[in-house]
Amino acid sequence: MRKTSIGAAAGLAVVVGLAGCAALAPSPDYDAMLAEMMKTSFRGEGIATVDRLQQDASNAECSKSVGKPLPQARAQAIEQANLATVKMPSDGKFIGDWKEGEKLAQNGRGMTWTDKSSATASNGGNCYNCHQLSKSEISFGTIGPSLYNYGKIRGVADPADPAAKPIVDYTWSKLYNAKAYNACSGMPRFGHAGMLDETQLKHLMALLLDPKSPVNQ
Amino acid sequence: MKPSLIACALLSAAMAAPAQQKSAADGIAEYRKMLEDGNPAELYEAKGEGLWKQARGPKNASLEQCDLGKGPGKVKGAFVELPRYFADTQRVQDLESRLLSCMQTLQGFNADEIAKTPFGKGEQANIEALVAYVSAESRGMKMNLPQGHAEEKKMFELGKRAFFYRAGPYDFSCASCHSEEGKRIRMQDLPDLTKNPGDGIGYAAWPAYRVSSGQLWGMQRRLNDCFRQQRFPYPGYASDVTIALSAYMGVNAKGAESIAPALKR
Amino acid sequence: MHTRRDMLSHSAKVAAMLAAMGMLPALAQAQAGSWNAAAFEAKNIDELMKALGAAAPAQSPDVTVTGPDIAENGAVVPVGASTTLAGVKRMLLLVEKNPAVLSAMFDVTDAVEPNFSTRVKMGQSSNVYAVAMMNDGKMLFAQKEVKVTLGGCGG
Amino acid sequence: MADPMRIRAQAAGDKTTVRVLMAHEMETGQRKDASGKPIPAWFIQEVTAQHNGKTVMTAQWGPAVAKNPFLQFNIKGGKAGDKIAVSWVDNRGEKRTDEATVS
Repeated sequence: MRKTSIGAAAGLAVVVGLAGCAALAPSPDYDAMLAEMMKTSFRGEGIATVDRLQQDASNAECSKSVGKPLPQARAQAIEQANLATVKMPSDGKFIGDWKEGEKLAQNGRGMTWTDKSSATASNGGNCYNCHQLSKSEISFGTIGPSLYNYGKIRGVADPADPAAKPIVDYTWSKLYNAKAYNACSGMPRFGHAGMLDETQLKHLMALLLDPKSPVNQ
Repeated sequence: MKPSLIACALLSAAMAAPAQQKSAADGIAEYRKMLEDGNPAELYEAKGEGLWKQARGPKNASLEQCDLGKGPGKVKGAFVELPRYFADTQRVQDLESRLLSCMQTLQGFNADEIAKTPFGKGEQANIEALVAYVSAESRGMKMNLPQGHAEEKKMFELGKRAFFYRAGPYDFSCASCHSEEGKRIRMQDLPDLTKNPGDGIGYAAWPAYRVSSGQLWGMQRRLNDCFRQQRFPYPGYASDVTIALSAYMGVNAKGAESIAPALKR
Repeated sequence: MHTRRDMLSHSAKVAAMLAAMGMLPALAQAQAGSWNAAAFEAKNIDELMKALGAAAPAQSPDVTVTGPDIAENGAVVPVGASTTLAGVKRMLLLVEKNPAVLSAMFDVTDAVEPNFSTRVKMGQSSNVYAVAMMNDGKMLFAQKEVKVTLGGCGG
Repeated sequence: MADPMRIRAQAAGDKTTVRVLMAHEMETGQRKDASGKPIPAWFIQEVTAQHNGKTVMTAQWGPAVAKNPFLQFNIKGGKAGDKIAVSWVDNRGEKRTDEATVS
């Protein structure tokens, strides 16, 4: 989706351009100026290459709304497109090791121009930057909701129980591609963007859903 | 037997436990208060004032004739009106890009070379001191960026769009962290930069001495590290996107009292 | 129990010996005349007391250590050592879990109060001690725990 | 040549509070640079304070004192106009002395 969506973004720009024509006084074409400014202002450094500035359709549309909510129909279309990218685990197993998940949640590294490698093994989950998880970690962010007791609140006593299946599927999809449920979510699309691999996602699943995980204590 | 220090330590640690009920936020606030008195930024202010008045560069001239927007040599109050449009360069400039212009025209330095120099090295280290000095000369004054010139309005509009520009492997924009009140990353409070976040908060608190790196950071370096954490490519020093963002944040902060150079974690 | 202490004592002696011969790298660098290299290389409080030729310290309500409960950044932690007692020779600031336990040592004269504040680096959460070295050789201390939190973004 | 210190000395009641900021890296010797080479230790080892020319305090510091060090202490007595001088020597033998007037 990331690669094919550039055309979609261009299509969107055309629509916006036409809407602009309806206005009485022609306002400056800020979008074109912005594109030029972004191009001339940045350069590649290490693994952070300039192609990172390219937006897919979701990012382009959420950027252009400059903080205002999207019309419901547009939001739903973006969510559907993102949901379609979600790949469930190849072996059908969702739950890894919560201890590894906790390490990933603590780790905020990866993908900056000072990081050496963009391999998934070099990346953390960044979870505590934005979310509360286990009670013992007092240094947590609040950009996202608290995930303390995530599985417990949702009544997950055994993630393998078929009754837990909807929550398990939802949680996996949310981690894989957060825009599947909230078009302009601030959360990275860890699976879709290739930031975390299947095994790492399973560890985060365990942190959230394993009844033994400190998140559910 | 001599009394064991370790045993005493354990005992008193156990006795001290209830004190830890105090919230983490209270603890951090207490820590910041303790650091208020004696901000190492003062060291940079003093150095910067010396550099401003010292004849330097190929032309062996001082910066005392530099026009920061309020006329040649007028430093007081200049900082809280930047970025602004400058007729001589036909560009909207922030403090750092304006200093580059003055260093080139008055002192004969090569501005492009300085822009390419890594932060904290060579003339970049001198610019850190200069921004500490110039911003300190507006301490206590209110942010009041001009928006009368068409180019100033344009930079605000472009800055706004750049602020909300999501991209990169994490889909982050400036707005991901800085468009809502009362949020934080880990323990760090995040100012809402889409409006005036209050006196001495956000745009009105930079340049600042960064405790974590032990360095004085101007807005250029602040933005550079934001883009790094945003997982973006590298923004050029004094590039248009950095100036546009400053224009956007600075206009939004209108009326906020500047405490720069401040002290940051 | 004693083995570890003896070993430490032994290594302190070795360090002192090397120091005397000018063979420790940090010592070779020591430029200031009376800088006590052995004290600043002590890994723990036992080693430090030996390097200072002092007895083991005892906790005292008359000594105060100041510092935050939580430090937002371990690179700069404001700490202070003071005492209400008269007859103080030196005030020391110690961070138990730092690679070297001694941070700073202040010689007290009749012209200053035994009350000093500075800022130290802390690699991790640790107990911080203020120690008063009295003219009669007694060592009195106060201690408090300072938690060091992680910075934002982790990068 | 090291950058100047900032010294503030204020007399109040029966004492003078002295606050000093020093410009110094205070490198621990335990860090490595980008290429993995250890950065050599470089830190202030001795600090001396004088009140009207008379030494009132000496201190020994290790590398654990934070970068751009801060120091606060109280001199007994003292009045506006008195001179406070602070000196430091680091492990490379570099020195710096600055003076301030009590306010």
